[in-house]
Amino acid sequence: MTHSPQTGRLIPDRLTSPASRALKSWEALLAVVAVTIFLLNAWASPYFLDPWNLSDATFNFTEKAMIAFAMALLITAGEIDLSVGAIVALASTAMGVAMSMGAPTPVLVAVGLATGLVCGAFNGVLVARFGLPSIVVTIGTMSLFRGIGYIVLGDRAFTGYPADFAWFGQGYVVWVITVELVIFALSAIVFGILMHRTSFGRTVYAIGNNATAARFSGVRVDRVRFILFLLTGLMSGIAAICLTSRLGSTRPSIAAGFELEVVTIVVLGGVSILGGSGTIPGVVLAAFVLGLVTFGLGLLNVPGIVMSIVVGLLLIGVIAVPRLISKLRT
Amino acid sequence: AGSAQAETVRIALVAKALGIGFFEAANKGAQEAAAELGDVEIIYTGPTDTTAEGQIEVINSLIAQRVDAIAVSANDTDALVPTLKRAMDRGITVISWDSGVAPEGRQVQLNPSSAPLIGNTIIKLAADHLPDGGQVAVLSATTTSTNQNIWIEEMTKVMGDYPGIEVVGTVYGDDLADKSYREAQGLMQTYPDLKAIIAPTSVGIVAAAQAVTDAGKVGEVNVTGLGLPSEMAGHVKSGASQSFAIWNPIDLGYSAAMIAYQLATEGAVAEPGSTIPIGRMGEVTLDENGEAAMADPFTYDASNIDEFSSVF
Amino acid sequence: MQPDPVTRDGAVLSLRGIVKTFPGVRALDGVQLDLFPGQVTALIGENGAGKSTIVKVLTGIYQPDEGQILVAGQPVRFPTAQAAGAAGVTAIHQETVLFDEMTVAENIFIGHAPRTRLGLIDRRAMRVRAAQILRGIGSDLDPGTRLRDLGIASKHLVAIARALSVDARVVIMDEPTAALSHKEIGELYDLVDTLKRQGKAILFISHKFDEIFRIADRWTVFRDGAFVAEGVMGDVTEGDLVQMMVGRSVDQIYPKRPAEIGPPVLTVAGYCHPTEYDNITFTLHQGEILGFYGLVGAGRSEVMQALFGISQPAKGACRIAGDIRVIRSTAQAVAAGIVYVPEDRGRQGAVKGLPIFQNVTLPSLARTSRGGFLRLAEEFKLAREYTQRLDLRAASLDQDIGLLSGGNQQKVVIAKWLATQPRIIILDEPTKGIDIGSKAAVHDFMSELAAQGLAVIMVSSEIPEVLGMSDRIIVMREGRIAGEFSGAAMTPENLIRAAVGIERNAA
Amino acid sequence: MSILKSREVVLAVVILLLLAAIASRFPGFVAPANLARVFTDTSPLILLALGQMAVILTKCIDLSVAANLALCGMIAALLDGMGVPMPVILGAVIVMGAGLGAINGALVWTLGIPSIVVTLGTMTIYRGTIFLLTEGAWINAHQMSDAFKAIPRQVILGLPVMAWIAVAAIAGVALLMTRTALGRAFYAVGGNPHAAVYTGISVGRTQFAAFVLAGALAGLTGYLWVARYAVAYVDIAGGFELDVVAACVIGGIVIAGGAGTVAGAVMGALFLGIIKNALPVVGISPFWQMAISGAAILAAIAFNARRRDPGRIILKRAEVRT
Ligand SMILES: Nc1ncnc2c1ncn2[C@@H]1O[C@H](COP(=O)(O)OP(=O)(O)OP(=O)(O)O)[C@@H](O)[C@H]1O
Ligand SMILES: Nc1ncnc2c1ncn2[C@@H]1O[C@H](COP(=O)(O)OP(=O)(O)OP(=O)(O)O)[C@@H](O)[C@H]1O
Ligand SMILES: [Mg+2]
Ligand SMILES: [Mg+2]
Repeated sequence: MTHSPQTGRLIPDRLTSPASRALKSWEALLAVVAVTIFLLNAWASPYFLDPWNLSDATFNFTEKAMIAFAMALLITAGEIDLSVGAIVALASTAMGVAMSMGAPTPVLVAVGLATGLVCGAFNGVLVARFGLPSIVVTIGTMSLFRGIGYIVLGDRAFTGYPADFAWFGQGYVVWVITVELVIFALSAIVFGILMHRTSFGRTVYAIGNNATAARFSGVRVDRVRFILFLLTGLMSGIAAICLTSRLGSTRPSIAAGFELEVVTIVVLGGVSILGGSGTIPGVVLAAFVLGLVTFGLGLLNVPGIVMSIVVGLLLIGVIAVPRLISKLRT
Repeated sequence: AGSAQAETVRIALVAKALGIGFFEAANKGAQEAAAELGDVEIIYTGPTDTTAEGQIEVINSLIAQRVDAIAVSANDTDALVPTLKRAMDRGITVISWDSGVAPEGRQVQLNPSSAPLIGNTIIKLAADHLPDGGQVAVLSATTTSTNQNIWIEEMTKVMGDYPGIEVVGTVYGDDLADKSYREAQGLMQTYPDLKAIIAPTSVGIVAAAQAVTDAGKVGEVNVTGLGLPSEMAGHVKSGASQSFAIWNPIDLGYSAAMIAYQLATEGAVAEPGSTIPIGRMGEVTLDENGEAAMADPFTYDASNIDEFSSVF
Repeated sequence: MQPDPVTRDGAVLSLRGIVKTFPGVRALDGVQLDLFPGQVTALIGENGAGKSTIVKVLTGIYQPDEGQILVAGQPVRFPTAQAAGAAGVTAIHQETVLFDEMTVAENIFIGHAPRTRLGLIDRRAMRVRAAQILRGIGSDLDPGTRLRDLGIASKHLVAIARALSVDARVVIMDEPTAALSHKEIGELYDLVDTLKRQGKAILFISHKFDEIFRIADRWTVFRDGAFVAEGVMGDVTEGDLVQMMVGRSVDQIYPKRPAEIGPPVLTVAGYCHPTEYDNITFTLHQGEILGFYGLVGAGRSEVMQALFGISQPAKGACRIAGDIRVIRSTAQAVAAGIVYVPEDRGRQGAVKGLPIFQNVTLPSLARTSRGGFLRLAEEFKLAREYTQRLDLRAASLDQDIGLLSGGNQQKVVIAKWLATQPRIIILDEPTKGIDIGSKAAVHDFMSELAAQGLAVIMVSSEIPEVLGMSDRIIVMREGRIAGEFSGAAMTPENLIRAAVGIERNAA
Repeated sequence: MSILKSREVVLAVVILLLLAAIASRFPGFVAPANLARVFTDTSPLILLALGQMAVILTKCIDLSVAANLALCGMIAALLDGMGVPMPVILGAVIVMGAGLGAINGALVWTLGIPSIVVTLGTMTIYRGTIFLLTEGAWINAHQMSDAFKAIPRQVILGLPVMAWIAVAAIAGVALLMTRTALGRAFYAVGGNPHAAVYTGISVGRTQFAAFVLAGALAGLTGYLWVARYAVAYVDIAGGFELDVVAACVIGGIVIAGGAGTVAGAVMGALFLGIIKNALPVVGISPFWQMAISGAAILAAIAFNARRRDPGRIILKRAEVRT
């Protein structure tokens, strides 16, 4: 029978064009939402369309979004890191210690990054090496990392960072473009390429969909997981540098509740919390959507908690509505 | 700066967090000042929980709205500085009140009273009821609360004036009712001979009084510190608290609004030694740090509590 | 009983015009099926013919889009599995659908546990009845054992006991013998006979013709989701059934071609593991198909997975192309030219959620990408080449692999490995649950790989398959090598003796 | 069975060792009255952990329990302020809590949205609702009726009612888990959702039931919390959801679902409760508290993971020796 192996049928590469897929994608939906909110804001407040104000508004999300890019990869791989807020706090504390010993800005930056990497490596070892579930590991390290910050600092604060250190969180590159915004954009590009254009990104998707089968396909699953935790730690370190610089001081309580906001950005960005799917452009859009919502409501002096209701509704609504529609259709 | 064109002066009164009775009362005072001045709009706002990050987001949106003045009770002395500096760069008048901001982040700090006076008052309230001396403990707010930390520091300085009184420990209730309650319980547990709990925070003092009542130690442990008459009335009557002190938060809010208005419009300058009129409260004089004290704390006990519990 | 015009006389359960579609697939296209009391009906069809789907329709797991289910002539609906059970339809499903953290008794009775007067679960009654049912199928499993502690064959017995725990008129068995050992298969046949005598109607799904001819009374054939024909067993030959299933004739299932056996490419020396296997030593030659036979649970998969770097042996080493070493990760194995087509396709083989072409290129990414950056055109090229060689049936290469039938998924998995151009390919139960047409294709392919100079290890629990395809056979029993056979010594008797240990007892 | 049992035994031993260590520095801690106090203090955590356990068993997670608690607590305080009699308030908070849980459950069930996303959203929505109801104002002790504040404090047979409610809930949930079809369904759905469908158990409906249970317990706890601490405001029990999950994890409830016991969940909660209560007492700086509980969580996870699955055994040991 099928002796000649070349008799197989020709299978087309694709049935739908990438363009038509993109139109129906989550990112398209988010883009529509973002534009709508932008227009609503412009209509509701006379102060909205001011470049300086828009520039200030980016501070509402840039630091969290930096972490969200790494978290997007991590969640796509089927893991999660709830300790990011605590890593930021610990990295900030470490920088404070270095600063109080008289370290100059480059050393402070190195200390911040290194602390992030060490924390990420700690999570990564526990998850990738010892096979513990990441959600509970990072609930534990969340207390541990921040707890170390409290042990070091107690009720004190570190202040008096060198003047040039303020550049990261308070500086402008040109006109209204802040340093943080540039770091945000650069990390979006780097992580976008990493996730969508490299074989590393491909293995992340494979692991998220079926880690066992990925391992049976020669993928170094544990190494990829470890690297992802490392990256998340690193980005938390970068966020810590920005936030510390922006606040000009360190308390162990900084970045409280960051983890849930970061996860919210990622999930709103269309990354499946169960792993296996999601995109970086989606996360970028989600960051803008959330930034626009909170800034727009802030201009109307709506209390933060009411904003969080809106964010909660947005989170559930954006996921629920398409499902509801497809359910009603059938 | 931009106030010239605007017909009303917009003053933002930023609380540590929304919903706390003390700040709601301050808002009342600010509104009173606005009514008196006529062309003033008060924007009362604040984060939902007592974090510096939350306050920064709020302040950012106030800067964007180009309010004329921001009067803030800070959750963190230092963390607000860069943001408030930016506000000043954009021509906005910035003062802090109640809980202060480091000098470079504001033009004026309005202290409810002078810190040494408060520090002395809280320990005196405890000592007055302990003629034979004894152990007392402090239940503070968060570890980062500026004013509590300063008061406790001032209190420690004058401890020598109260021989026989021993401060055995300081715990933090984070201005959360349940945590303060548990910390108060822990204090009574750890120090069976404890005679008084000093809580210089309106959340902590209520929780501590409740904990003392629940532990059946009314009469043994006296809860004192700083609180609101409306919230403490029941505990004063039950005897859990012999007395406590507070300045009038309505006056504080009134004064803060007045100072902000003066600085933003009337050309009052924030320099050491300058005096700023504050309406019915008279005037304040700035010290070398740009700080001013409003009034002395007032002590409440069973004799006068009913009179004030309906006011604030 | 009232004769119904649409029901065949005497049928206890009939299906008429059942249609079931999934996104992109018409799994069932107006099929019919009749089951009679006291008779075994064999349902036959290629992979993806829709057999398991009809089982799920019958047991209330899927709702048909169109068509009728008739019980004793009356139309019924099964909105849930419980409704089907209440109507007397019970099934042993193709996948073992059990709960590892629960006891045997709980697994048997979950959903319909006996109650005390207070309405609470009566645990004692549950254990007693579970023990009864297990004894009825010749098993002495303790109902209190936790399922996680059982082997795969015992688990299958629990699944069977579960199906028998409801008072059923219709018993469905979807490839029930696929995971059972020799002895247990015999007991299962006895059980089928008992059920027949009790007047139950039995639907029996299997790809093994010997057992179909052994136990079935009637047959029904599906092809591509459509009904083809039905009849009684006496009237057909194996060839007829195959012809109907595949739509063409299959002349050779074991197309073993002689290949030139070359030098050794892999030597395994003294692999040991504290609980799984002991002192595994053998040599594999270029161009050779080395069969690994044993009862299910003999530990063959564990050994193969150790060779592939999934796990590590506690002791021992292997020599690959001159290097003596232990493979520590699957990535190392692939680099060394060893690849493994796993037994558990759904869990270990296919990355469901990724498209076909990405599944194919996953282990070859280093080759299709440049400097770590993906090149999609290269990926499609590679995927196209190898899926075509395996005659894959799919709508497009960027279709999710999870939408393919099991057999086609298996082809993608094999394509994935061939694309790495390995030197040694290990196939673990490569035709388990695969229809006869695809089976022949896989065998043919194996032959060709060997002829091209690959070394092939084939793990199989089917005697005709190992005998038909292997140049040499190693038999494993309880984690040890129990014998090695080549040439004239490769007889069914020798293999079974070694596998069940008669030889050792005699010695 | 024996593995699981021994895990609970080990946890019990660890708790006893912990108590012994504390007692060596501060004997008063293990006085019966003080232990009763610790138990009472831990009651809210226990109640929520029982509900969370049901949810986790079904492969879900409920991050909204603390917000649910806060909202129901506030409603209770508001109802009390309107002069509603106590029995009605009690009924109302349980129904309210169950209703809020049902919203979570319905979103998970009907739309198949992952529970972590749903409850991340409802967590902020529920808390925000409190703000909308009250404009952020606190309700303080002096605004609550005495009857309202009295119930959890009422001492019966040496324990406050609050503790008795926890005891009753432990017994009730234990019975539910081991002896009812619903309880077994929780385990089935989490252990193997695919198989659960084949046995006629609706995965979504069972998850829904778990959320309703968790919600009802959170609602009840909301009242107890507010009445005990005599204050209600937006932020009460902020971040408590993570303590609850931590208690379950320490108690050996497998986060992937399908395995865990009531005894484990209760001991996990007690473990955290004892640490929280003991640290200030034995004079460890409060700044160490957070790091210690983090380390304890990690130790518990590592321990539980180590004790899993000895694996199947193909080789017969006896034969190896011969
Ligand atoms: N849940 C599903 N979603 C999409 N397609 C499905 C689903 N279940 C089955 N199919 C498709 O329906 C067809 C019939 O599958 P089914 O499992 O019934 O085949 P089968 O005859 O049992 O094959 P096998 O012999 O391999 O078990 C296949 O093409 C399969 O891919
Ligand atoms: N108790 C069990 N529970 C779940 N899965 C099992 C169990 N035992 C084996 N398996 C899995 O089922 C498949 C078949 O296992 P099996 O019992 O056949 O052991 P094996 O080592 O593969 O032996 P062999 O290949 O010789 O049959 C393997 O993938 C194995 O991992
Ligand atoms: Mg099938
Ligand atoms: Mg096997």
